[in-house]
Amino acid sequence: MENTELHTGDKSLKQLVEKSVGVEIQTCYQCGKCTAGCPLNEEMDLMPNQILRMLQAEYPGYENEILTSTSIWLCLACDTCYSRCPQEVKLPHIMDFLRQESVRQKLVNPKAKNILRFHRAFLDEVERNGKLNELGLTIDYKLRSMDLFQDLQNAPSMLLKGKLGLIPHRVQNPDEIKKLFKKING
Amino acid sequence: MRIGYYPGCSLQGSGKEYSESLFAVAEKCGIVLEEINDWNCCGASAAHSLNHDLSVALPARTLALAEKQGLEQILVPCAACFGRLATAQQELVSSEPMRAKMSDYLEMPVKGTARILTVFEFLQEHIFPVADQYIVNKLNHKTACYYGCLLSRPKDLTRLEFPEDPMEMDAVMEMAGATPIDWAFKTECCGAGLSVSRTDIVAKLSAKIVEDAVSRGAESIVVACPMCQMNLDLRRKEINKQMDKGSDIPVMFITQALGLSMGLSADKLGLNRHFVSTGKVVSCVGRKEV
Amino acid sequence: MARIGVFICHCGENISATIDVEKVAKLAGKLSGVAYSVDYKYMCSDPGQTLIVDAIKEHKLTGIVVGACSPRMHEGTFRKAAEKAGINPYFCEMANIREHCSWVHPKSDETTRKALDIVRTMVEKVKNNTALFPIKVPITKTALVIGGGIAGIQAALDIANSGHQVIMVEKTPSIGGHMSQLSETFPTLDCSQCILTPRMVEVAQHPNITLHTFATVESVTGFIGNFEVDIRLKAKSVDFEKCTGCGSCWQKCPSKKIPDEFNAGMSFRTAIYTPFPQAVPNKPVIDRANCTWFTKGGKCGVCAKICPTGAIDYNTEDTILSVKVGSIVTATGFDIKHSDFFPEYGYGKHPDIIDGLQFERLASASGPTGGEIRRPSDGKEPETVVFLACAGSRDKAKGIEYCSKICCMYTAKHAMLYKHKNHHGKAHVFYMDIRSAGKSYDEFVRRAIEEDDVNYIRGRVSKIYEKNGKLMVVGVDTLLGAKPVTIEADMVVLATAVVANEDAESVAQKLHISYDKHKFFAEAHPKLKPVETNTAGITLAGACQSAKDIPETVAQASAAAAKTIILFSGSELTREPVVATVNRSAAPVFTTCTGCFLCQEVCPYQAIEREEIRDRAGNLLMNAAKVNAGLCQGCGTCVAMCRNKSIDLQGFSNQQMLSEVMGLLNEPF
Amino acid sequence: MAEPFEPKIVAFVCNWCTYAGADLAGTSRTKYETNVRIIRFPCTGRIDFMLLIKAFQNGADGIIVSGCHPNDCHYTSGNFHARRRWIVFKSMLDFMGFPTERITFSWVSAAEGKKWAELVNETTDSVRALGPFTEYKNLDFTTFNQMDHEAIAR
Repeated sequence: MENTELHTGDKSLKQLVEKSVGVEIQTCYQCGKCTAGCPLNEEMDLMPNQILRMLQAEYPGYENEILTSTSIWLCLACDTCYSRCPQEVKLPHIMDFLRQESVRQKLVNPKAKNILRFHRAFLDEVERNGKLNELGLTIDYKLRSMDLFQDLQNAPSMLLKGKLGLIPHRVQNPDEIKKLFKKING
Repeated sequence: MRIGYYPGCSLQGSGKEYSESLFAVAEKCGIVLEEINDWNCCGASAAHSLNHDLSVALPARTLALAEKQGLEQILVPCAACFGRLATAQQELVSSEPMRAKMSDYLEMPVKGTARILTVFEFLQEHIFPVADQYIVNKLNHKTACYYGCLLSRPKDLTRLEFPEDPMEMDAVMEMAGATPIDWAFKTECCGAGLSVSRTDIVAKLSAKIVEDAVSRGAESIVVACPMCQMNLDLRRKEINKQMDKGSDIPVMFITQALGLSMGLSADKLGLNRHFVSTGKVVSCVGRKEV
Repeated sequence: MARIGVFICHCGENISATIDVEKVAKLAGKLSGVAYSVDYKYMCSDPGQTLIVDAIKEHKLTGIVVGACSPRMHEGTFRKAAEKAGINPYFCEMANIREHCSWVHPKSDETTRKALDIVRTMVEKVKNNTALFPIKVPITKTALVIGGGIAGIQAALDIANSGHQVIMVEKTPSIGGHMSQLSETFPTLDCSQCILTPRMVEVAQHPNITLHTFATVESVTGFIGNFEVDIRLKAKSVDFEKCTGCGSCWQKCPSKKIPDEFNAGMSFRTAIYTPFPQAVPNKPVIDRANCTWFTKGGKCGVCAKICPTGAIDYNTEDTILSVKVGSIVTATGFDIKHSDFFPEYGYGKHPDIIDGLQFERLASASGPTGGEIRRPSDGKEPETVVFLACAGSRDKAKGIEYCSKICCMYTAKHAMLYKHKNHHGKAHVFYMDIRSAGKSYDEFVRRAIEEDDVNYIRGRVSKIYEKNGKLMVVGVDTLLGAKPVTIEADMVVLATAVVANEDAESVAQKLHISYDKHKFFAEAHPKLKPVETNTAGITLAGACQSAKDIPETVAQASAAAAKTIILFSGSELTREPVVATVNRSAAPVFTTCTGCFLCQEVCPYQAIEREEIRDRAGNLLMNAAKVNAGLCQGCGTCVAMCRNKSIDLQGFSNQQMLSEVMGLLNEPF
Repeated sequence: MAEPFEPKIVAFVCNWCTYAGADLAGTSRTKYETNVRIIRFPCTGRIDFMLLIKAFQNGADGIIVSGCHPNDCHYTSGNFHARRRWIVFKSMLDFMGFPTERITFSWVSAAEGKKWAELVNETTDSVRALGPFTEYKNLDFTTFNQMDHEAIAR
């Protein structure tokens, strides 16, 4: 997977997925088993097998539809689809790529923004300390999502039960991690 | 042989009792776990969702440090961390360019050859052979062993014999004197990574799991993943709203259950840190057989 | 000194339109060794052939080259003409100046030059030809049929009815195979046993058929027309001469809890048993692995005590029977995957998730429920049944990427049978594609959908689990925009994949026939030799080759029988003499073969044998390769492999091929 | 200007696939370059690669070796043996500095008349571009040929 070096250029989304994830989209024969077993199928706007079919068909407008879907953000990477797929299509890896591409092309669905905010808050926390501090993450995420009241009732009892630390855990030299992030993000 | 240990962030925070109970059991059995010096976060689902290289680089740093420390096997109890470390390892081992790239990012060599143990493998290989002599209590109750996603799938990483119906924890619970039930949601997903951002979904998915376990007569749910534990325990209020009839079934870590059977105190095992009281299970000790 | 005749054909204008045939004939006449050269309008016509015959006689020609069409067209014609003129037919070669020259190039000097090159090449070859004689092989006119299912039965009856002897070997205690387990057959819904049992009886009573049940093939040696086969007759523990088939023994047998193979494990049988009431032969055998007498060292003995004719003999042993046969029909059948093959469907732990054969037994009047569709767990009539097509088939991840071919049809049949017997029940079929390309097949599927109201859902099932006594079938309807659907079923029938028998590989290795990666036996040519194997004299019938339904199996079995009858129609077998030979010469050299046996390793036909060369005193001097001309098919791979040219191929010898190359490239003018 | 160079190309083909494929090209009247001459073998497995050297010695400029596609061999496995031996033989030729680009190894089935024509045309073009193969022709092989001839005849 070499996705950091990707340039969309004249390559179709299907070709990009195939190159970066190393799967052959055409191997999917649309049996729908991925969708059948997906724990989030009730929540998704595009079903997993539909996303694959749209990548196969490459009709105009489909790429946009895929990258603006909420499905790609809802995917939990639980691997149920892949583990049962008769054609061994690595759908969770495809979903990873589609999320990254969706961010890159600034097509993230507004309904999925909170999920993206959470991921970003998470990575920022890791970038700061090298380790995750759930309290820091929660505060950071709440500020980003402006969803201040959710989980508010849980925090004090978590503190009480010793599950949230007030003093953040850190790697010995946080700058080392910051440097790593910088190198990768370019 | 030395056993390296990667706690991961959860086990220092919301999943503290997992590490407490793991250490308590290990100590009881005379096993020393050697923490990887200066380990860092695995990146969890955030990293692989947003940046593939980062999702390899973060675990790679930890693996490189473990190598530096001379650790040939590493226990990773957290299911999510295990998934990330094992996936990154797979990429490192199978691709020389990836190894080169990561060594360059990290400014230290990384091979990714250490053996990464799941908590099941650790229990099987290190606790099972000696456990008999330490087990003093029978946990006489029906329990549902819940494996979730990341300890079951993909099977080339988790190395389970029956990935759709794993029996590893069932065997431990049987040894601890409990009666594991046969149920349908052993390996279904609880919603894990969406815990904070889409609590509604997590509640729905987790409710299905709790409901199935309870409807088949389980009196406890046993887990090996801090995400699963947090979702099923901390989110119980939301879960109960999704169910016809709420449930107060306790959700504990496999190591806590094992510790109880070894006569360790509830305190030492972190059983007081739960949101849903574990009192019922604690009181099962010495109860009549079921 | 060679005296070659060259005959250039105009083929009407097919050749002469682009090639200056007269020039070719004229120049060919000047080639060294060519004694006569001529062109003619139609060489293959009667006058053309007469021209050749007369020229051979008149000019005392030793060999001829016919510059005309492809040897695939008329080589036989001209060889016959040569023979008629009194020379060995293998002194005739074709120069293909039509397909390879006049038809593919424009009229030009270059095209004419190429035609002459082609003629010259063959002239050089024919100079090095030798007289060859068709190989005659004697034939043992007895056929061995391995397997007593419908394929074996059909092949055996056809061969036996043509007047030839047949030996049939069946590994289970009765013939009948899987077809005897089926309830009704598609697309006619006629009862399987009603059409099969008369055939089974016919086999048993046929004067030309010797039936060995409870027997397996131990080893096969020899070659077409002359196989030697060892058959292992497993110890039956029952003397069939004395046994009357009264059944007292199995009625009294105390070991009653052995899963019954015939009912696909849904009922029990005894240790001494006949597999089913219509079994042929209808006499019991003792299953020693499950008999108390054998497992507990001489305890029990009830059957021996009860037998009115004293037919039980615990002391019989396996015996080996050696037979000679001329041909072998391989009809060893197939197996299916069982529900324990499917992790996502519960590893077979739910009794009400059954496979197709189990459903056949449930639907069969002779089955464990007397033909009533009742679910195995509690015997209740299921109100909702879900059928899963492609269970394990077309599933690369499970190692079975092929289509099992019969499931679409039998699933439609199952759904139909269920609806016929349980009018108020609901039948759902999950499918990926409906493959019903047979006579009246698609109509049959439509009938299931239209008349019997079977709900066909296009999509696969991800998981099945049990909840409150129901089986939750978690699938998807891809025709409704990939809508997830969960059906609460009382019973699930998996149309599991057709696979090769467990012992298919060892059978193939005993027979020296090839098999594919799924252990299905390989035909000699996928289109033009679908019945033959690469080992001459061994044919295939039925599902041991690939999944097949009954009509296809029967057709192939009759084809295999026809191949056998063709072979048996002559007193001797005549084969083209294009075979390899290993050189031999007088003592003390004997042969230049060094006995490295590289040839043996590459030979696809096991045609290379070891010959011990001994002196007069009988001392072993060396081991040399020797070609069995009966087995050799003439590919010549051994020749290219041989390190010191000790092995050569008749008709394509080293000298001939070298002469062709030299002749082609060295233009004399 | 001199006439364009017309290479001599010898095709070593198997009887069952490529020879029949070339026949099909004929019956379908598919036109192709006249430069190729076919030598028929029962199977590519029969082809002794020393004959290729012989052909080059005697004036061939290019060679085609073609048989049944993998798994389609009339004799089950002859084409696999040919391919294996070709791999070894080619590496030896490469080692000796022989211009192996003058040898085309291909599969043409009995149904691929068109592919045969294309193969001939492409090979002719590429060998034409390479120019005449003179290295071997310039050597005096008279004595050597004689010896070899006899050896093979024996």
